[in-house]
Amino acid sequence: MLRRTFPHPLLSLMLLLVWLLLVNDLSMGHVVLGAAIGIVVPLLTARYWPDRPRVRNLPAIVSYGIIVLYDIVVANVQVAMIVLFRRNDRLRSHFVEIPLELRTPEAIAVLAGTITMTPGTVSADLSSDGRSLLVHCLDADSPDEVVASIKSRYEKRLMEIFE
Amino acid sequence: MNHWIIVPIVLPALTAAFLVLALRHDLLRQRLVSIASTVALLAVAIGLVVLADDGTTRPYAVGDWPAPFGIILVLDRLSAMMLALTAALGLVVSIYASGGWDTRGRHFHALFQFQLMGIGGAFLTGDVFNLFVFFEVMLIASYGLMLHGGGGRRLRAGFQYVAINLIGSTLFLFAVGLIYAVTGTLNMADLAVKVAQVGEGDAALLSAGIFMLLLVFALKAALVPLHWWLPTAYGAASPPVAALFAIMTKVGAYAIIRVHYMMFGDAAAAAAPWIVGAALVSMAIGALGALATRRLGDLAAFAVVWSMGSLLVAIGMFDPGAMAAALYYAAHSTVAGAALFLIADAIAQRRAGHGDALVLASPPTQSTPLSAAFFLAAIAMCGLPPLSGFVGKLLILDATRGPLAVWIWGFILATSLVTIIAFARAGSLLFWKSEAVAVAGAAGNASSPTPIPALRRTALPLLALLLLPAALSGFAGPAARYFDAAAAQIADVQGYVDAVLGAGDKAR
Amino acid sequence: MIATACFVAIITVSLAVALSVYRLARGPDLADRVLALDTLAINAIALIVLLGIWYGTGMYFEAAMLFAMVGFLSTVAFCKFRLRGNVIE
Amino acid sequence: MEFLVATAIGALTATGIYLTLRGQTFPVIVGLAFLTYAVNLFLFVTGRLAIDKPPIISPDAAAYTDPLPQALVLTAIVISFGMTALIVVLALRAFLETGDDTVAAPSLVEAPPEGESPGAERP
Amino acid sequence: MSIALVALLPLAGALLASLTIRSGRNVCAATAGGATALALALLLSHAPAVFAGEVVRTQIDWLPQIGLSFSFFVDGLGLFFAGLILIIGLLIILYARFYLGRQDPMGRFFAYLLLFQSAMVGVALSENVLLFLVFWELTSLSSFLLIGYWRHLPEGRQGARMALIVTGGGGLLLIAGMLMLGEIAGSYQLTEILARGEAIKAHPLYLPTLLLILAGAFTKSAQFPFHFWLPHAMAAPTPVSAYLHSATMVKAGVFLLARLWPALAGTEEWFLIVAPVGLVTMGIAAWIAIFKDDLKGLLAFSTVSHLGMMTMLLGFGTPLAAVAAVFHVLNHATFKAALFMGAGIVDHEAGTRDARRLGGLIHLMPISATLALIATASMAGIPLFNGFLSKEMMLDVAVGTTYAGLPWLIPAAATLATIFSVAYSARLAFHVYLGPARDDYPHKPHDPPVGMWLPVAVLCFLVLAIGMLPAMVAGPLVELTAQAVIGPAPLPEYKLAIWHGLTPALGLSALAVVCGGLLCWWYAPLLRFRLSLPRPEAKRLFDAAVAALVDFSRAAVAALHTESLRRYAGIIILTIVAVAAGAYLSHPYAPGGRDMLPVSLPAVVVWLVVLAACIGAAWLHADRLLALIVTSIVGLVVSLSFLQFSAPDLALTQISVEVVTTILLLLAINLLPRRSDAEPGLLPRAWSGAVAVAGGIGVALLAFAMMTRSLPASISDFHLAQSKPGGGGTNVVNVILVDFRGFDTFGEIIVLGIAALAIFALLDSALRGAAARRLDAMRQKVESGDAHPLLLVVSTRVLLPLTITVGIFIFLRGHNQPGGGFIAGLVVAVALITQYMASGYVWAASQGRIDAQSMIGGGVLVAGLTGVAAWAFDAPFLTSTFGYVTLPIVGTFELASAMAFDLGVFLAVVGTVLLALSQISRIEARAERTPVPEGPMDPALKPAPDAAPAGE
Amino acid sequence: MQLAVEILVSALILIGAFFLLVGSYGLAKLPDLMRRLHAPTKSTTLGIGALLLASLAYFMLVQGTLSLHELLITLFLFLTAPVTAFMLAKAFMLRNREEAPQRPTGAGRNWATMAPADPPGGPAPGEDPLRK
Ligand code: NA
Ligand code: NA
Repeated sequence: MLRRTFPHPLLSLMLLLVWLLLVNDLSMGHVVLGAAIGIVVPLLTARYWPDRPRVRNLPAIVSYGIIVLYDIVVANVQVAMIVLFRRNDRLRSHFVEIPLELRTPEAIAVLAGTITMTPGTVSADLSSDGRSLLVHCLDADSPDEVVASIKSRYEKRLMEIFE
Repeated sequence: MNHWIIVPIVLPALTAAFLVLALRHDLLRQRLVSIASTVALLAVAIGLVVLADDGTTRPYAVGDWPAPFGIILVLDRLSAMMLALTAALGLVVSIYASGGWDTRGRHFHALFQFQLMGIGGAFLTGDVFNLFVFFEVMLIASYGLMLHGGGGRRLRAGFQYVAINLIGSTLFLFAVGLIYAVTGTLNMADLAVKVAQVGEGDAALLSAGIFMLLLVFALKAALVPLHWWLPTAYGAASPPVAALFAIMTKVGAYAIIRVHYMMFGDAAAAAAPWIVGAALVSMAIGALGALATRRLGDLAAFAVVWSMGSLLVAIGMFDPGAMAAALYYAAHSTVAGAALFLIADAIAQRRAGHGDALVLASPPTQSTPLSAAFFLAAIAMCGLPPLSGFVGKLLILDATRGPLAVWIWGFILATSLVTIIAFARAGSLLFWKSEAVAVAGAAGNASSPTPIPALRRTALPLLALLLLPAALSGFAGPAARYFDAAAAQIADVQGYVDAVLGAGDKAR
Repeated sequence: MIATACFVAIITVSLAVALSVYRLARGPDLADRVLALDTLAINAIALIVLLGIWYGTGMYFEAAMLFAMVGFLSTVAFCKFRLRGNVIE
Repeated sequence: MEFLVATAIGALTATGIYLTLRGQTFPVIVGLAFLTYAVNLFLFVTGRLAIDKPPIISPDAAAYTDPLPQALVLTAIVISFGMTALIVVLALRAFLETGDDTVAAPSLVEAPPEGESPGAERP
Repeated sequence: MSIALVALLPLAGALLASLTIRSGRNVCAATAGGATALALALLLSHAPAVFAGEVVRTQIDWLPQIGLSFSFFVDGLGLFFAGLILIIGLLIILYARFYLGRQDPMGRFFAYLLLFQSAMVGVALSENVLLFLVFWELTSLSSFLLIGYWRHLPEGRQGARMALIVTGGGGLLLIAGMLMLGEIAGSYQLTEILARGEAIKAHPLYLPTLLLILAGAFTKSAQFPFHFWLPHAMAAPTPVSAYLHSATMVKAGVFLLARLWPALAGTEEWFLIVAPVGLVTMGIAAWIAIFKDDLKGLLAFSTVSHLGMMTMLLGFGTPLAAVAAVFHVLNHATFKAALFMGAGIVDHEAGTRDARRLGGLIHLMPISATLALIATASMAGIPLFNGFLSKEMMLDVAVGTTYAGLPWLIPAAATLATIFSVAYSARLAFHVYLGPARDDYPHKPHDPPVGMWLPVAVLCFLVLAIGMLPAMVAGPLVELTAQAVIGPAPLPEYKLAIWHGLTPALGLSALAVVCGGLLCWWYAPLLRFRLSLPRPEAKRLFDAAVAALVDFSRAAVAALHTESLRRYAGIIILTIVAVAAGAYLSHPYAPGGRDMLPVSLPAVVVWLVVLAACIGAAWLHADRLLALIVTSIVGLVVSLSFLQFSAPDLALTQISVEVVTTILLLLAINLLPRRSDAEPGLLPRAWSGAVAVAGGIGVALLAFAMMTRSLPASISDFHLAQSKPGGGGTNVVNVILVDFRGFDTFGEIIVLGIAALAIFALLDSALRGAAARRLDAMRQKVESGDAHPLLLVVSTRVLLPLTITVGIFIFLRGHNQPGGGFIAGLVVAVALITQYMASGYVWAASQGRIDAQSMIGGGVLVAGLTGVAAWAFDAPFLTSTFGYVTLPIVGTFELASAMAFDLGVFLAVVGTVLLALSQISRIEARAERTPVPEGPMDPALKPAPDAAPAGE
Repeated sequence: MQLAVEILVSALILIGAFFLLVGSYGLAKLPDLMRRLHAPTKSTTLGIGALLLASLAYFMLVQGTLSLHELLITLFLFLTAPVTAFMLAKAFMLRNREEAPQRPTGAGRNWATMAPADPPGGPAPGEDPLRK
């Protein structure tokens, strides 16, 4: 019963939060309304998101988030430097292939997103069997280092969260 | 407030919505509901005519917001009469289309009801922008209906029809914008007041707006040189739809009366000779086109251009006497035009392999009743006695005064002759020559009998459409009394303004 | 001080707009143009946020949100079109 | 500022007209879209230009811009959206039916081609 | 009333006859005859009164506003004409019963004939000239039907058409003439018009009025130069020819001249126009008649000639001539109807009407031939037959008439015409009935059944009776009629008698008989002479004129209606620009005094972007995708401008509409050609460019002029003031949309709904017929196999609940802050469309099962019923109400009926967008040839069998 | 305090504007699409993020009104920016195969974008297949 009412408690919580952010108002009325939305909307949309993964490891999520945020800021500064001060013909850009151990689509998506938002890398494609991720590096000396850092820094943590 | 006033808008709208919501898989019930609703609409419209005939101008404040701040509907003799005409035509066409045309595409009846709603709204509203909205409702429904049944010719013609009307809609907004920018109001009665008070320096802008708006209406009324779309669209539309469209051109004419003749008055008076001039050319082009075309449907379409020319001549005189004639002619030409389209369809369906093409062919089956119907419709359209076209022509000729009279008479009579020639040629090709071919060819080849659609299913609406011109002619006296009264009410702009703006006193 | 910062920022973002338009005009690939369009949408969001701060109003927030949504969707639609032809298949 | 807005509206109108006068469906549709932008802006500025005076009643607001043209434009945007959607589909449909993307229609005075019987449809 | 019945009874008979034909031919003919006889009896019942000098009248209002009424009157002329019509009609009905063959539809024939009879009687008895016009045109119409009765004869159709065009055209001119006459006289009542003759003749508009009326009369009575139609009308069955083209219809023109004689005749203009027209017609037609081999052709031209004579007599304008005219009308009716019927008998019996193949019929069908010879003698003007008497009177009058200062002109010409008249009569007698018997007839002729010759005999009896005892038989009638024609003036001295003494007229008459006989004697050399003369064939001229008119109309329409949208739109836009400029420039203008806003850098940048987009679109529009991108930019910029200029609601709407439009156009481009063809030539481009620039400059000027002047007092002040207290919302734009002008919004969502329904209907039919074949043959050039990119799928799944939450937010706050049902609807629709885009239509539709059509219908219904609900409180449609509700924990919140309305808007919008987009996608699926993966992320990304299932 | 707040807000505004400019500059400057992708997807996100933080700070600290909804836009952008880049990269690689990478190692399959070849024959959409 409870499970059917809250197909995804985390999503419900997120929607409540989103609602409160939207209305900019922490009054009781809006909390109630937000909670209602948090219940109803996931119910309405559940069919569009079958096989929702269950994520349980909250601390892992938080630490992952902090790492990524930090990386994003650093990445932006790095990219800004490259854009502003590096001549185009000095850029050592290339594609690298990252073999994936993750299997959950959501997890792969998070990894790909993280890669795009972090230093000098953009996720460009997946292999059609979903076992490899194609990543473009703006400026990297060694492709292998990039692969290794991605796998250790992000994929390992995501494995903990999702699988 | 008399809530019946808004029923001609709300009833078809809700009917259409209901058809879409609940009955879209059940054509039989769709027909029943659609026809029943249209019968009710006709009853209400007739009731409104009776109501309006006491001479009172009745405003209806939608949302209970006082004029000029909210949207006001206005029932007077003019709008009541146009509503009744719409409902009558609508009923005939919906019955006719239920004979089989409605199976040729989806949502015919819903689109049809929405179309009635749009037309009704255009006739009732007393607000310029709301008029735009109802024009759009009417137009988009007409696009759907015009394309009903598909086919290459119809689709290509449809694109032109839609594109040209979109230009017209754009122009409408430019014009309304200019007028609002100078007067600060959208309510027609309020406009009548404000336009007279507009400052000297604003006159150029206002007048540009007024004349642009006139062109919008003239486009709808198919006034030359804005008429191009009509033969293309009406000729290509499925016949019942073309028949319904006979009222749509009248919306343009109505709007010129309501907005330009009534509300803008002196500010629009300069347009009068131009309207008359353009209308005369319309008559010439309509008549020549009728003679030139090679399909009965196209002939009917050009005949509509011609009749719109006659109508706009009368309107363009901007004179109460001529206005009464114009109203009569509007009623007449709507019915006659619609009858022609339906008969063209009835003939086309019974000429195997030739449709309504004006070529030598074997005769339509059931040619006797068909030829009689065609003859009557043609008489009505050409303005020959004893049907309403003759009375309408007499009224217009009688009302013509002033320096342009010679031209007007000359054009009306000369183009009448050309349309007579056109219809005589068409009729003799369809019914006489064709029988000759049949007689000659009967011996040689025993043609395989094609299944003949029963005329019975469509006889009732056809008969009704042919009886209407007869009735309009036979009861010309009472009808003209109504139209005279309507024209007098139209001329009494102050009465309209008082009735509408006076309603604002009891602001909540 | 905030007003000055806003003013400077608005001019900066205007420059960014101009640069994006340059890329949009140059192309060469469709993807370049779409990327430029997406960037333009982001620049527009920036302008909206700056206007909000400038006038001290929260009225423009939803517009910024919708711009973000629209920029995303348009980009995806164009890419999907290039990839598959049919956008909704 | 008024000059910029007026000329921009004029440029949109001119582009719209120019494209509407092309010979194939798609440019005509784009042209009509440009005309729509132009007229919506035109209608909007009938309330004159005002900055930071949105017509949302609040105690701190000193003045409001004219809300009525905004409401009218909103209606106009929605309506023209419906119209655009329809004409696009119509262009598509006509192309699918006839294999031709031009905007010309068949002649009204030439004799109907043999075998084609335009009015001979049967319900 | 009973007079009206005289005209209406035949009409009733027409209806009855077409019904009773089922009971047999005799019943049908009896019905027709009965109706006619009844009408005749009714008419004659008024005869005593009329002879006593009364005028019997009746009047029923029809259209009093312009003076059109059902008013009939019987005076001498009316009685005479109506009687003539009905009596001959009766005879014709009898004759036709036997004349028509088994295969001829008799019901239709009698219906047409009685319709015509009714119209004719109406012409004779109308007192109101407008009513007269009604009947006048009806005679043209019914004769059109009668002439074309034999539908298989091409001559019948052509003759009918020609008759209709000529007489109908004349009728149109007559309408003008009668209206002017009524205008001059101040009444449309004949009695009043006739009483004001002097005033009419003195009026400056007399001459145009006269010309118009004469045009009507001359066309109807086939007067030169309109004489050509009558012979071609002879394709009609003989009873028709006899009735219409001898006795009645063609005399309507003469009747009209007689009827209006007091009002119009007697002036110099009248004499100078009418008399020579009659005279020329009389001569030319008689000359042509001599050479007609077809009996009916001969009789037809003879009729034209005699009509010319009557016209001439009336044209003299003297009372005596009018008496002669009246008398001749009577005489001509008797002998000519007899002759027509006789010709019909010949045709019927001998199988031909060709004089060259006939001769000596007196030996084979003695009764018929004798009767025909009697009538022929009358036509030739032989004494003892009635034709002689009126011809004598005519010649007598002619001798006394001077034209153009030449006293001999008219007598000489009239005599010449009389000579011709004798000649063709002699030819008819000697070449057809007399002479040796022949045996080469197509059929062996016999005298017909009595029913066919009896009517002829009756007429011949009249011919003889009048011819011998004119004063006794015809005297009173002629006197009565002539008096009615000339009006209040006293009748002149005249005597109806065979012998008037040795007058010049008698000499001329004798001369005519002798010369005419000689001409007939010398027929062969005369024919050679005739063939050597140029013979302008009037029919060919007429046909050429009609053909030229048709060609002209086709050329004109082909030149104007090119069916080119470019031209149509160009002309329309040019007209708009010209009219707006004209209106603007012809009125005073003062520059506005409103302070302008300062220019800012972002504004300039944005402005430049717009200009660049415009130039880009015009320049590069051939690449449709590029054109679409440029359009999107403009949409973005327009939306930003709305935001900048204090219109957040507009910005939200514009931007959300923009994205849906973009997706829609992308869907369309995929099936349409990717590029537009090259434009043909520089000139068309330059031309449209010029139109565009003119339009653009005009709009810019208007916009600038508008923005730089101060706002007038606007009704929106009320909206601002009442928004919160009256509408319960602080977002004035939204309150306007859902409340003050909620009716606009009601219409607006209906527009959307209709658009979706129309799109659905259009595309639904694309799955059949030519479109479906084209779709099937189309191959999607799919290049990438990744239909549902994983990243996209996952992100849209997360975004969906978020976006819907945003949609709810926008919906709920709309009344007070930017937002509302419309924008919320678009946001939610877009969120759903995103699912379709990412995960595929099939999969997403199967997950959602949203019934878009029901949403549209439901939305409109909800909005409409919200409006209707107000009726329960006796408030007008869409009257809104709102209140504040306080609940524990939740607190106080506002509930407004406008929200229910907005919900309707929301539903309609979502339904519309989903229906439109999904329908196109459905069509595209048809064009798809490579298999599309059903749903997202399959097959590879579905958890492999060895992997643990995700989630649970 | 007031000054600090103002400095904070101003700094965030300027940082945001700076990154936005860098993003667009990179878009204009970098030589090919794959490299151009890096600049706007990252910089603009951070740029907008900074601006939104500025807005948040401004309304909370200067105006004294609660305004957290800026976070939503940031959230939205973070959710969508990688997808945008991903889709653009795919669209680009499809048409520029010479610049695209070799097939993935180890697997029997190609990159998803490249997976199937064109279907055999047939005209492209937009051409009229029935008119030959
Ligand atoms: Na748009
Ligand atoms: Na709205």
